[in-house]
Amino acid sequence: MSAAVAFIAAPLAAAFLLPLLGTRPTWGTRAASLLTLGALFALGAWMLAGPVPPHVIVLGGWRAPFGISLYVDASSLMLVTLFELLALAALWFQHQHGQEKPVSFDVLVLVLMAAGAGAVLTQDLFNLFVFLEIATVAALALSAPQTGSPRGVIRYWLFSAVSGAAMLLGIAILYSGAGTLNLVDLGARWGRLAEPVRWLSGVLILLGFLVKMEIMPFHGWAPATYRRAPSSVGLLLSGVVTGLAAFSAWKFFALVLRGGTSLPPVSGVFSFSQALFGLGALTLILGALAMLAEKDGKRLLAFSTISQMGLVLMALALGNPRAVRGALFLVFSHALGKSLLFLVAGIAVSRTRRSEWGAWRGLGQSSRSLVWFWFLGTATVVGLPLVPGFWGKLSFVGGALGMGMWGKAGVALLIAATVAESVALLRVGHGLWEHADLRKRSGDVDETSAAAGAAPACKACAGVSYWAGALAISAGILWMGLWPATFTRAFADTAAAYAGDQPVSVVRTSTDAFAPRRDGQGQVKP
Amino acid sequence: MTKYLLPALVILPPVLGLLAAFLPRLLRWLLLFLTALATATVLVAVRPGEMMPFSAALPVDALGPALGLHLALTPTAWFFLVMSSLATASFTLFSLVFNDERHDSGIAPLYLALLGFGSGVFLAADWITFFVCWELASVLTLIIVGHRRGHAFSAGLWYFALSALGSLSLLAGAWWIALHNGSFRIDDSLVTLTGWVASGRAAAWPVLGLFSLAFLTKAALFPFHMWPAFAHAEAPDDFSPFLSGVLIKYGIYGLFVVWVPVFFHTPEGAVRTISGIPWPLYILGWVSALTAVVGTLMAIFTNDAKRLLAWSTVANLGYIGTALSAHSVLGTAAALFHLANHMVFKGAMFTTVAAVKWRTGEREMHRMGGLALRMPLTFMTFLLAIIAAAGIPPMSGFASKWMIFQALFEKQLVFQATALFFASTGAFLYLYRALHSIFLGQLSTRHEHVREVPFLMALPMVAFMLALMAVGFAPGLILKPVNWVLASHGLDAVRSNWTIVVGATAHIDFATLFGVFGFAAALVFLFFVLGGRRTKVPMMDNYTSGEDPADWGLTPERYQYAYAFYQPIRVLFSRIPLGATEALFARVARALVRTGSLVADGFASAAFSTWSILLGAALLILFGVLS
Amino acid sequence: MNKLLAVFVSAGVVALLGVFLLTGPARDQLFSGRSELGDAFSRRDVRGPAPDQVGPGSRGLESAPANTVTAIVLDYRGFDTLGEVTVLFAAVAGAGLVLFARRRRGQAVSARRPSLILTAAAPWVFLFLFVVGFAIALHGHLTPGGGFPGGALLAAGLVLLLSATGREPSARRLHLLEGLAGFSFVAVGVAGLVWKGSFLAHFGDSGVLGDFWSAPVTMLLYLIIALKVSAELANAVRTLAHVEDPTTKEAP
Amino acid sequence: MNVVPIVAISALLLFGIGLYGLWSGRNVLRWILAVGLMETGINVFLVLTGWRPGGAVPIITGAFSTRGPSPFIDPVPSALVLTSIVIGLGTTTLALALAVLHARAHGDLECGDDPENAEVLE
Repeated sequence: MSAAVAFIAAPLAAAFLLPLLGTRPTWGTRAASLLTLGALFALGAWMLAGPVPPHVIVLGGWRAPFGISLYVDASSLMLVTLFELLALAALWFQHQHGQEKPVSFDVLVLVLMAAGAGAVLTQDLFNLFVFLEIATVAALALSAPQTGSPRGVIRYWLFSAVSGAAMLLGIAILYSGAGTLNLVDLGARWGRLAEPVRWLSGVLILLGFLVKMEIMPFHGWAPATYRRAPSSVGLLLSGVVTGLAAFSAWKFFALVLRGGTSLPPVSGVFSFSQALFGLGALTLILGALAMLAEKDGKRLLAFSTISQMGLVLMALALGNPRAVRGALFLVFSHALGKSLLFLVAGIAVSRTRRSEWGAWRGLGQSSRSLVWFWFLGTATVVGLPLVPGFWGKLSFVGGALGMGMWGKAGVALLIAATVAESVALLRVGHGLWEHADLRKRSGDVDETSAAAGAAPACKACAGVSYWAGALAISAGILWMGLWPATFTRAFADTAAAYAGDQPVSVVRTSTDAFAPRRDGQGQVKP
Repeated sequence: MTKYLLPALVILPPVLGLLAAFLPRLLRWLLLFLTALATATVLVAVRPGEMMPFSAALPVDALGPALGLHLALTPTAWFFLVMSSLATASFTLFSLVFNDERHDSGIAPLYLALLGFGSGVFLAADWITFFVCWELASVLTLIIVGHRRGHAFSAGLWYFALSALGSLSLLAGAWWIALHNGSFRIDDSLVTLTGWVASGRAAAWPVLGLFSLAFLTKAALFPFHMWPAFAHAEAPDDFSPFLSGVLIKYGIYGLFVVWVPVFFHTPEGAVRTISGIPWPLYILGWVSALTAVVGTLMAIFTNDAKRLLAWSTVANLGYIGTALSAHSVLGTAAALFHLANHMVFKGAMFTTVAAVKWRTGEREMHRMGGLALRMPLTFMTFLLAIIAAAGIPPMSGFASKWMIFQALFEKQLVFQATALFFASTGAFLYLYRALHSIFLGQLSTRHEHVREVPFLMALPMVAFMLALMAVGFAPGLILKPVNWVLASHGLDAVRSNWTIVVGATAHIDFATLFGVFGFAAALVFLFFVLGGRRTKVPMMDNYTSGEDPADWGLTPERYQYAYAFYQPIRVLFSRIPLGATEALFARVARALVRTGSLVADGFASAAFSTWSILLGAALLILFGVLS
Repeated sequence: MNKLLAVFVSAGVVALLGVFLLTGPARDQLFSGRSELGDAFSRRDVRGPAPDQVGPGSRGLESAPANTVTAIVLDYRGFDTLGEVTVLFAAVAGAGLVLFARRRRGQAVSARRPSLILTAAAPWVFLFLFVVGFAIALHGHLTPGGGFPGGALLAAGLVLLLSATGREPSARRLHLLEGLAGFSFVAVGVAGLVWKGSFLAHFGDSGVLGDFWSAPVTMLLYLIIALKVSAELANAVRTLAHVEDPTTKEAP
Repeated sequence: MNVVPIVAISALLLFGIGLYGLWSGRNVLRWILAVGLMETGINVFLVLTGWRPGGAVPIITGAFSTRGPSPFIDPVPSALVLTSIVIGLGTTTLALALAVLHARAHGDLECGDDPENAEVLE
């Protein structure tokens, strides 16, 4: 049953061994990294084929709250498998279409996978902090641009370092107050903490999550970083890093801050649900508006990620099971849809050497697939019917409307943001589709159409990696959109397991864990 | 077998559309036409009562209220479906020929899928299916409208943004009710909504508002009346009839599904009434009257034939909305009747304009003229269609417009009636303009070679003409199904038999009326034929009253004065800000974009970079405490 | 002006934190000195009750190292340390990736000739650092310190050699050392999974508290960490040091 | 003599100086040092929370009874600090690499707005 540890140990082992094959990227190193990711994806798919009973994996032989334990259930396993799929698509795409990168690029993708699995599965607060730091370091190094200014990435480092320090301070306060580091145990003792300890540690720890989830006003780094980072890294940033940050933020929020049940103040004068809901709403609407104004393709995708993560945060803050199920659906659909958009953007940028979507006009004429995948990606991110996003938004609206005035305002913002976002993304999609020669006929011949006309009209150079990655992700989208039963059941069980005061299926480490374990006859129980 | 008929109507066409994507050109359009024909024949053969509702559980359990695909053929749905499928059958026959090698717009697969989801909207018995079909229909319309050209896409984008806004608010409304009564089924939610309205509960009005936002945006009533002009004009020519005739009626269908049962089943005193009409309907009345006036004025001053017809559709929807808001049996019947008529005559008009464009490639009215000589059948169809549209007796339009005015008089809605009078006289102005600029006047040298449309394309035109005359002769053809719809809503029927309709203040025997006008027309035609020697005077002479045009520097080309046809009236109305709403929406859009860029660059600026962490923490604490 | 604002704001934040943390209810909760978790680790009675008297020479404790912090770092919460090692590994690999483009064309840092004193003293100081580093690393389970400080000392020795002689240990050897050490850490974890049923569990029985061979697995882990940290830090310095001489224009 | 207030205030002061460094300028090295100071301040605070009056260094050098109150201070914060120092080292290494990259791209270390030059490779 402890096969789930492989998701953390295997990528790390591969990451350590890969540099031994030399620092220059040879087909051997590339095959090794792709094989590792493929094997992990296969393992995840195989484990998900059968029923996944929620179980706890104890590490180092010491049960919680002394040692560190991983909690594995259906949705966390699905999320980890999704990460493996995205990494496989991104890495293969980078090998074929991106600039030549040393072996450390593949190594860091593997490390990011280990960090992703760790953050999603762990049940220990400090361990979660360590995995978030690993993910940050890996993401920082991956998104550093070879040419042009690294200012975006430096700001990303600054935000992560400061929020990491704040998070550490929060963990210090929480540990010294509660006396334990296990999330479930912290939740049990949350009631006994003094008021300032509660809200101060909560706010400081949440800062760490919010920066990685690119919530406004902590998102300053995202547009510049996405623009200069390779598209495959953009895919990883918006799919994997935000996904793991959202899932672990929800674990912390549901288990420790007990934000699960209601919007009105939960702990004294300060209500975490309200705080997160407010920030999420602000991010949702401002992110969508920023998309309307954006001329640069990859910055547009960055703001789309920011806006979607604002929506996910709103859903998590609401806390009732329906809203949480919507949030989990949105995390999955956003990751899948956004990765399609990044694959297309990657091809477009590698062809035109320009990241403004205006310069991509007419590319769709030479390879039609760009347009179809872009529209499928847009439909998934925006949440049109028959794709996963729809189920996410449907259950979010259901969850939000039940939460009084705040919820209704949230739904209104969601409607406005969805319209703005779909207009912005469809505009780019049509730009790809538009006839390059049409511009000549309608008289305003400008150099973009000449450039687009001059772009190599070869279909072959779209490359196998692009096709394989895009088709795999589209299969995932269609499966999750048309037959979401397995997903809804998994998300419903997880939402139920984490919400409520007695997380049933999560190993209960009640406070009597410290009493000497002697049963009636004085025998020492193992 | 009949158990699976309803889902087949919804799911089969999209599947066929997928199949059609791989067929050669002619086969695709043939498949489209055959599907539309099959749908029409099935629906005409079936009576609403006989069809068993179909329901299947969707693979999404545990989402709170049970989700399912529920389809049912209510009389209202049956009426709308029969009318639209008959019209679509003829439009698709026209498209079959229209899309030869030169003109093929390649939208057959999308058109097919749109048919399926369109009938899905009518057949849906629960809000989720309704929303899914509604949303997919608007997405497909966006792709079809914006298929070829850039600016056509931005036209489609306006349409998509508005209908996305509407459909999401519809979903929110459906959820709002589902949270209370635990089911998404339409009839359950209507019962709850009626209960709320009757008990004067505060939550009733926002929910009703959410529903109506979806239907008002799709039915292009006042605040949202500017998108049809873009979308219909820019759509492929053979698709515009469907877009303008059928697709825009979904909004009216929505109003029928929600408003009619809610307001007819609430007890008298429950809702505050203004001159006997519940206030929401009264507001709808004024909004629609305003739409009719604005639509007509915009139509009068436009030069593009398709844009003119699009504005005329907006005006006609204004008539339908006003009739519906009369909150009476006669009003509802008139709305349905006019809706059916509009489908026929607007379809005929768009088809003829498409035929003209197919032959001459022209769309601007001042570049055409004198085509009646070359395309007589098209001219006849257009003539009968504008007579019907203007509401002149022998044709069907008169019956429905007359009933609309009867309904308004019955409720003493005098001011709305005057607005509609103004609008219908205006209608005659722009309709004659279209007729004159395209068919009458000087046949320019460029169109010497133009030939009449081929037989298969003429067939739908003849069908339209017959339909217009038949309904003009015997309005009962449409009033009988209308009475079934009224009966299904528990209202008593309009007193009418095949040819006689009894209004509020009078009754008319349309057969005699048709006879009188028919005889008069025949008489005039007789004189024309027997009229002896006639010298054929080229148009140019009588314009210049005998002077030699050359010394005035006039050529037949330049003398086509259709360009600024109503310039004097234009001056008269120059005070009224006609394009106000488009400018307003454009300004709102620009403002949104500017705030967007402010946010985008604001946070990213370096000076702010380090402080935003502090701002974020402060905001987090502020939101937390602010309760 | 900006500096003034910065002073006020940071002073305000510190004052706010100070007030909330050091006064009122939070103070006695935060610094109450009570810690069940810590006491359980110190008494080594996490799994079963420890013997009444625990001291040097007691046998069969549940976690072998005398130094409780090492016991926590490697045994009770060994998974954290695996993460920690990965952070360092990722950071150094990342530094290599970030500066990848330019490295081929840069030269070694020591364009300037090292002074006589440096070249003369370097070998001896390296030897001293080498011995002390390994001593600290190997006594991690008894004395404070362990793999990390030991590794740092070794790295200091390597860097000293780099600046003194200009011949840095080749990148391949550093990567080899780093990779093998990292892999063996995971291997020890998997061995724990195989023998003791959970990942990173310490196999082997714990000897007499306080003597050298009392915690074999802990000593092995700390040795691995020392090698890994030394290789990584040396590699990091080598990567950062490869700043090309600004005077030479970059090859086109 | 209760040492807690003195150490706590010095820890918070270190944190404050780090914050000041963060907000008072835009030089990348200044930021790196500021973050280093902040992390040191937090590590001091973290170790302080484990302090117990009369508690000994948590290394078992003499025999002690496991029944009475534990003679040692709380070892867990010390273990956590060990990890957080290494994490701090990791992020600083990466930051230095980014600073070198910034110097190559801009010639100086003043981190201003992201220049909008069009060239994007992938």
